[in-house]
Amino acid sequence: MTLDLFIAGFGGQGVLLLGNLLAYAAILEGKNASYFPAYGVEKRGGAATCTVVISDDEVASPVVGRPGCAILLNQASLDKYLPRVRPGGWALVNSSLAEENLPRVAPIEVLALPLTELALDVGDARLVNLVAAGIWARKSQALTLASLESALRKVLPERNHRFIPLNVEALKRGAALIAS
Amino acid sequence: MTLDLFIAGFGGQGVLLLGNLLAYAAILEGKNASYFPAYGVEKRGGAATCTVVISDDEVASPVVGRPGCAILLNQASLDKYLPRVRPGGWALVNSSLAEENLPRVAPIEVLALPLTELALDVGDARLVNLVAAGIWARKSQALTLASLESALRKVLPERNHRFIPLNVEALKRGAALIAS
Amino acid sequence: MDQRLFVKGNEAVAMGALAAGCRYYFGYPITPQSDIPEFTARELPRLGGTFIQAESEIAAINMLLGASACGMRAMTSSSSPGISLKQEGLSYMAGSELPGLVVNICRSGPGLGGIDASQADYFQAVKGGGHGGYRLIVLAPHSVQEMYDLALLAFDLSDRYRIPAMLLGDSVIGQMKEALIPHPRAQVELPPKDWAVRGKQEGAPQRVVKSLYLGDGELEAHNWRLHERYALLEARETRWEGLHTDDAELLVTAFGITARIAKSAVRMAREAGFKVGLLRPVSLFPFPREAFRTVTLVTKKVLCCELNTGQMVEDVRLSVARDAEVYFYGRPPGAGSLPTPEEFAEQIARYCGGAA
Amino acid sequence: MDQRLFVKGNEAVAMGALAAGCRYYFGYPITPQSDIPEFTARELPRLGGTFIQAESEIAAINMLLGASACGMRAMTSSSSPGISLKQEGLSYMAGSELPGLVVNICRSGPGLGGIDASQADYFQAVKGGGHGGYRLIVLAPHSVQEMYDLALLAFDLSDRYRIPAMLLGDSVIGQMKEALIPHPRAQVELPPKDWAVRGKQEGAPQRVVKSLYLGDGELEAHNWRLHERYALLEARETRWEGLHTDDAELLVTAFGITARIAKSAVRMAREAGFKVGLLRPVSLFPFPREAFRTVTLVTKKVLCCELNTGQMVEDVRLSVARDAEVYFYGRPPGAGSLPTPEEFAEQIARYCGGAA
Amino acid sequence: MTKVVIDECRCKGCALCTLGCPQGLLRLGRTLNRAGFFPAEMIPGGEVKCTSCALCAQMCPDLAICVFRQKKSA
Amino acid sequence: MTKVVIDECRCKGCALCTLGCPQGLLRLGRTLNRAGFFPAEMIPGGEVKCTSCALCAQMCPDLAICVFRQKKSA
Amino acid sequence: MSQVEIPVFTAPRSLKPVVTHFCPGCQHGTVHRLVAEALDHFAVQERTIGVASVGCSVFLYEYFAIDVVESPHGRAPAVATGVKRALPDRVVFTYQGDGDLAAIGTSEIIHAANRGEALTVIFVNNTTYGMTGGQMAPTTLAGQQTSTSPYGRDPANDGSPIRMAELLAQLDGTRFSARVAVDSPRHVIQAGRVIREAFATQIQARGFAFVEVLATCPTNWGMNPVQANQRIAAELIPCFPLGTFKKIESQS
Amino acid sequence: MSQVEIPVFTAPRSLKPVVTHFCPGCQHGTVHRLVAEALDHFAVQERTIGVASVGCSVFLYEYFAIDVVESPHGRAPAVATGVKRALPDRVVFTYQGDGDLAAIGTSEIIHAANRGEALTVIFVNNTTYGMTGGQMAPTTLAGQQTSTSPYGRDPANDGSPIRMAELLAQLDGTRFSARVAVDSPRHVIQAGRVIREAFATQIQARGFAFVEVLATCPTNWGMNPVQANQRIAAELIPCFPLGTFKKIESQS
Ligand SMILES: Cc1ncc(C[n+]2csc(CCOP(=O)(O)OP(=O)(O)O)c2C)c(N)n1
Ligand SMILES: Cc1ncc(C[n+]2csc(CCOP(=O)(O)OP(=O)(O)O)c2C)c(N)n1
Ligand code: SF4
Ligand code: SF4
Ligand code: SF4
Ligand code: SF4
Ligand code: SF4
Ligand code: SF4
Ligand SMILES: [Mg+2]
Ligand SMILES: [Mg+2]
Repeated sequence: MTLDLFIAGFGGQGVLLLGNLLAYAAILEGKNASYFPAYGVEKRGGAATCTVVISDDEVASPVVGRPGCAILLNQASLDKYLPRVRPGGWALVNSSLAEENLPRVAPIEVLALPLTELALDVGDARLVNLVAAGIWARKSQALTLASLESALRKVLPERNHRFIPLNVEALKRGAALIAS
Repeated sequence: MTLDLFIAGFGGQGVLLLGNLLAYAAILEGKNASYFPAYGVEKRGGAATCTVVISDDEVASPVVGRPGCAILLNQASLDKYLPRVRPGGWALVNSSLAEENLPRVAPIEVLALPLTELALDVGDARLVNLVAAGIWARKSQALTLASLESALRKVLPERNHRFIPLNVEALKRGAALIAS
Repeated sequence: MDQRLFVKGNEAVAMGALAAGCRYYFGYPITPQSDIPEFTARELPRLGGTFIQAESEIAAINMLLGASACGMRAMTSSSSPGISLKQEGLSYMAGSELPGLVVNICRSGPGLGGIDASQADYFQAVKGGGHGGYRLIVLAPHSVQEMYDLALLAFDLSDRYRIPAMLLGDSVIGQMKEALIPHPRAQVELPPKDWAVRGKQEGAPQRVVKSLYLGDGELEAHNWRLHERYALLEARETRWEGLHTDDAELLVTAFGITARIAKSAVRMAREAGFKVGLLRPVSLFPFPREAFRTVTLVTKKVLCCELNTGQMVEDVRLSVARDAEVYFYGRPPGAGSLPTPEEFAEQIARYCGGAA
Repeated sequence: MDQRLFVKGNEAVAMGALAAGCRYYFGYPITPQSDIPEFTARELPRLGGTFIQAESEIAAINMLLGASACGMRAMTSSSSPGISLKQEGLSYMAGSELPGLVVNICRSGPGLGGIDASQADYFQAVKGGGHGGYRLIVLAPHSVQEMYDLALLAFDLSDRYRIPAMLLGDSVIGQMKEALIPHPRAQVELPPKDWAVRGKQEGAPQRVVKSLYLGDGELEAHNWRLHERYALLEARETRWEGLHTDDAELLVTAFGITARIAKSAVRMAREAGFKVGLLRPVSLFPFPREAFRTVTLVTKKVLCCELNTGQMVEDVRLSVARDAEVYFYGRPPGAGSLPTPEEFAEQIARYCGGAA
Repeated sequence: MTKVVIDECRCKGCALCTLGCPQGLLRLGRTLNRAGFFPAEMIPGGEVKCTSCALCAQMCPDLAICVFRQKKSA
Repeated sequence: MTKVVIDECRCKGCALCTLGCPQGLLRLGRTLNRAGFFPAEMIPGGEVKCTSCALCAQMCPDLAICVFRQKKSA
Repeated sequence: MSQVEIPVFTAPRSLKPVVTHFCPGCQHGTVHRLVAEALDHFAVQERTIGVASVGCSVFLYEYFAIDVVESPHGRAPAVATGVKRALPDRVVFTYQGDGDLAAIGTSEIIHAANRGEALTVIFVNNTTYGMTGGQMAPTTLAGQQTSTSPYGRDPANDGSPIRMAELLAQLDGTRFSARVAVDSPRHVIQAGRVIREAFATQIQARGFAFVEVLATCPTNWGMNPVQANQRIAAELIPCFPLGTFKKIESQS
Repeated sequence: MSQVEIPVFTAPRSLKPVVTHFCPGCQHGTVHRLVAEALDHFAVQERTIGVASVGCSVFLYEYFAIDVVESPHGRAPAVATGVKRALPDRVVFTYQGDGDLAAIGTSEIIHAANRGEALTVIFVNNTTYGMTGGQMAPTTLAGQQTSTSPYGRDPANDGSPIRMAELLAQLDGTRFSARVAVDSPRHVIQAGRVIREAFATQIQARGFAFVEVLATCPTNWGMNPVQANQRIAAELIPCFPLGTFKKIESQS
């Protein structure tokens, strides 16, 4: 089984952390995973994207032309990257910041959810990445919340460990959306 | 017709000037000529060598493996370079400074003359190169003294033009040795 | 719990170097490799080693030259423009027969270019970007694990043959994360560094590390000695990976990140019924010429994929059997120009002819 | 009296550059090319031009970059170690599409090496010693006259294609003297330098000289543009000299000083009855691939002679007809190691088989 | 009538202008702009106290502030 | 008995020692050495005036001069 | 009788009306404006050529409405030398960061100054390599933590911060050398004045002029812009004193 | 009772008993001797590593009986940094010419000094590029004719001679910086003392020490050795004053 996932948003939305987190969790579950970031030259506000591949086998290419899934956190990402999703794949779109150009009839499934609002609801707009993580884990059934929680401890720098409870809360809130 | 000539001595004997002079005179006579110097890293006292090729045709290689003629102005040059002279060729050896290892029976003709003494006789040990030039021109019959004299004006830096009469004197002294 | 770490390629290469006993890092920041100096700045002081952020790439390669002349395992790293600046120093190290590790995490060019992955420095690395016709040992990792493993190997080869080694990576391999098992250094026996300067002891002969040879025939002889060692490298130390080469009608070849992409493409193509194999050079110098020759005695079509406009393909053409056809597919690097597995798979289909 | 001067190759190249309208020289001393800065230091002030002895080779290439960005014909010169230091600057000039002349009077290496003639920088010159997969226009003079003529040509080609040009000489060609006829500059029509910075005039669009391309696909497109121009160069500007190629059983090939030596060797061999010809590449990039292919459709044996351990021979192998055999004879450079015509002639006899 | 015009699109919410104003008339607003920053704004009633000294603008790294002086004209 | 020993083979005839001697005891000789230089020598009778101050040797770039002092010993 | 609004502060025309890529609070923006104002002041925009360096200010041409040449990292003074010698009547300036000028480009700046090239050099000292993510620079303060001095810069291992304005003032070719800061309205206004002087040096006296500007890099200092700005007075100025270190009025 | 001869001046044992390749009157020979005497003085020959540069002194290893590493032109301070960091208890010195140190190697010497590397740097300033045949150096005097300043060095085009000893004294990492000459017995003896101090700085205080030695290049000055020697007092010292510009005694 190989899952590939493309994540895009603007700097500050935690795109790279999200990719890191999912890949690390997969490693903790004994799978193979690759995480590959790409960002512009700008330090702030620019676009951030990354690709995660999770597989029971060795991961061949960490670069994916047409991902099976995409998490798109703002309008620019939606416009640019949604068409790349493989037919039969699915996308999670942050409808708080991106609603135009959502395809009506399409060969892919689009799950549009107000991720930023959900995050604000948990306590901080920046938790949008963890809400998305929860949703993705549950919907793809690729990772358990437990391994995500352990991975959090690894990918967050020590000084941010105090935010872990809030992060976990956001994860769960996301997951719950799919469970229901 | 192609003539090639290898000249060697120590720095200060005017080896490079001699090569330059012969090649330039050939040019003035409407021939083709190449001059190619080679010297060690030392500024003073090191070995100096050069190769001159004079030809009615285009000069092919300015580098010559086995020259038809060699002018060898000291012992070290004699030892190192005499064996390179082509069978059938000839060498002019400065017997003032080199007398050992002169071949007795050899496939080449060796003309051993006390060039430094002759030069001293003209007025300065450093005229050894011009004495040699006169000998070579006359013996090889490749260049006239007149073109050598014109060439002198070209190859000597302006500030040394006052020495031209003395130089010409040395040239003639050399040439005279062959005429006789 | 397994022993796997999850780290960046750049961190892995630094960990590999430290595991190899390297205790000297000299470098200058440049994206996309600055994780390497950042890692060594953090770790070397703890190990009693030395980290110097040099004033320039040129100073860094020359500090490496100095430390290596004393017999120490030492390294530097940079990315394309910075590696261009090291060419004189590399030529001196090669001429002085000094080992050492230089990591190039290539970015796109020419000039300032961009920070995206590139393979356009292949020629520079394997043919000699510096003057004088020397060669480097050039290894091309294609995974985070290999960043670590080949760093270890590079030090051993470099010490054994007294030839500087280069790891030729790219910004994907440097920036990506995947699992790493940090094996300890294997025990290998290496010749003593009896050429290293150390302050001549009483009665001991003087030691000089130099590349200047002025006596008649000396430099030529020195160069022949170096070239004999290059021949030895080719005979003994060539490394490559083969995949499905037995029944392949088309052989794909690629190194580094394009090899990873090609692996996916080959998988896709095999699933689609194409008889395609892969030959991945791991050592770019020495180049696995013999492997190419052998495989192409049977497989007559080769597709070389590169992230440039055609460099390794020349070595492939010079290696294959005389009647083999070599095709090239490449793109110059740049933002948004990383080829995809789908793209390579299309090329495979194009050349594989009568397929499924 | 004829109009021939009797000058050094190094002086000839400087005279050619001045005749081409070059009025800016930036350089740093190094044997065996210091005659070039010495000549331009003397002559340029008289012509209202600028001579700067830069603080380093790196500063020199970047001054050249600056003057060229203003649309001026400008040059630098150096020898092998100094050229290694210019690799980053050359890559920037190539990436910024800036013309200019760089003269490399090669000396022996690697490292400090020696000051004797060398051809071991062939790869560096033609494959790209700097990063990023760019190419230079590389011309290889083999006489004092060509030092002059090719300097003129280099400026024209460089301006027309906006690709930096390199003259690849060696210390024999640089230091030897022979006759020179200083032809005046031929009138050729060149595209206007409407890209050069000059202080934007009122209303005029801004001009920027740069190599940085960060937008999606921009750098790739830029690189393809450069590569199309390289293809154009190959189609239009390849230059070579052929000698006795019609009836040759063995084709000798060599460039620069070894071509001169080979000319004598071919003459000797012809006199001895061997059917041997010569194909001398004058442009090393673009390489006369088509000429090699055409000749080797008939002449099936090629002997490549170089003053290195085998560099141009790769391009020869990549160019010849598939069933042609390519042999190599070379020596690494160094004091006392210049090959002789006799030596090459021996090799010719060896490969020419059934001869006289 | 406004003396200080803050371009919301250019403002990056760095607050350096708030340090610069000798009258303390500037602060960061509470609504994000399109780029995701909280742009600066004048405190209510600040216009009156503003001396058009432009020190706020001197501090702004992003040229987000223009300053005008009112002058009676015939 | 000699205080100043000039190594003819090392001497390059630069004459800097002649500048260095406060007593003016040194000069260049008139016969070329093997390397083609005129080596320095002491003027006749110089030995007596020589103070073994070694200033000549200090000036010699080629270590061609050794200096000794005579001392009575039991 | 009505009221009119007279603009007392608007953008200089030598800058394009675009939003920069600089981080919030990054004072490259301030220095860009001051340079543009100087070009406006002397009305030389149309005959100015900017020489960009490699660092966060690499996009000079995106912001200045002037002709620009890009340089390899550290080599701007050499590139500018080529430009100025080719077009001696143009106004030529380089804009360089502390990594660019005080590390890799040390040789080029020293020799351009020593030759007395008629250039204006704007040197933005933010004590770190901004663009590459905050590594130690030659100007990093003792004890300052950066990504390559994680335990703080240690003078015993890494040396002490280098003072370029003072160093360059030593050279005969330098006609003007000064250090300013942009951390307060007073300092900003003074910096503008000094930058004008540096251009005047080139335009009138045809000599080498150098201005070092102490500026923030909030992102890599790990501070918000206000804290970063305060660090200039608290830590930078004590190590890098403000002032004019050399000023030669006469024509060369 | 008899007379014995006590040697008052003999060759230092750190030098090999060979004839050098230097031109007649070239004072590289003098400086070699003074360095060797310093090594003898501290009895460190067996633990000294010399770092050679490119210039007429490139054959350091032919003359000194010590271990030597060759450096690319100008990079000796970087190479020496690598050596000293690898073997901190060895005595490490570079020996560089003015082309090497003050032109191409400017950046390396400045940053080695600024880092306070515990090196001794011997800098032979003969105002020209000796080995390559007498081109202009950054230290060439105004008006001096060389092969690349055939009309005399013109400060307006070429800049003025650079004073490295003073410049390096400015840097915090430099603990000792001085300039000496070897044109008279008094100066030679004093030069020897200063060179000893520079080694003492490294051996005792572990800091960066720099000695600039004014010396002749008769060959490229186009003078005989005696004239060349006289030029030092007449022309060089007025431009390059002798003296100690920095001396910090304490341990670092
Ligand atoms: C030869 C080379 N080395 C390194 C780099 C990477 N690099 C880009 S910008 C930079 C330094 C930026 O620092 P600074 O000059 O202080 O400018 P800032 O971004 O702080 O304004 C470096 C090292 C490069 N582009 N080229
Ligand atoms: C990279 C490089 N550039 C140039 C040279 C040529 N070169 C050799 S020595 C030298 C300068 C010698 O001058 P200096 O350092 O003053 O030493 P000196 O011979 O005067 O003692 C130069 C330019 C070189 N070897 N390498
Ligand atoms: S113009 Fe002056 S008073 Fe008005 S807001 Fe700005 S700083 Fe304050
Ligand atoms: S200084 Fe400028 S960018 Fe910063 S908050 Fe004020 S207006 Fe906005
Ligand atoms: S030792 Fe003194 S007195 Fe004697 S020769 Fe030498 S310099 Fe003169
Ligand atoms: S100083 Fe030395 S080399 Fe010169 S003449 Fe005197 S003894 Fe000879
Ligand atoms: S990284 Fe620093 S210098 Fe660069 S734009 Fe951001 S704040 Fe400015
Ligand atoms: S060229 Fe000059 S520096 Fe070199 S050995 Fe001769 S005199 Fe000495
Ligand atoms: Mg900075
Ligand atoms: Mg010198």
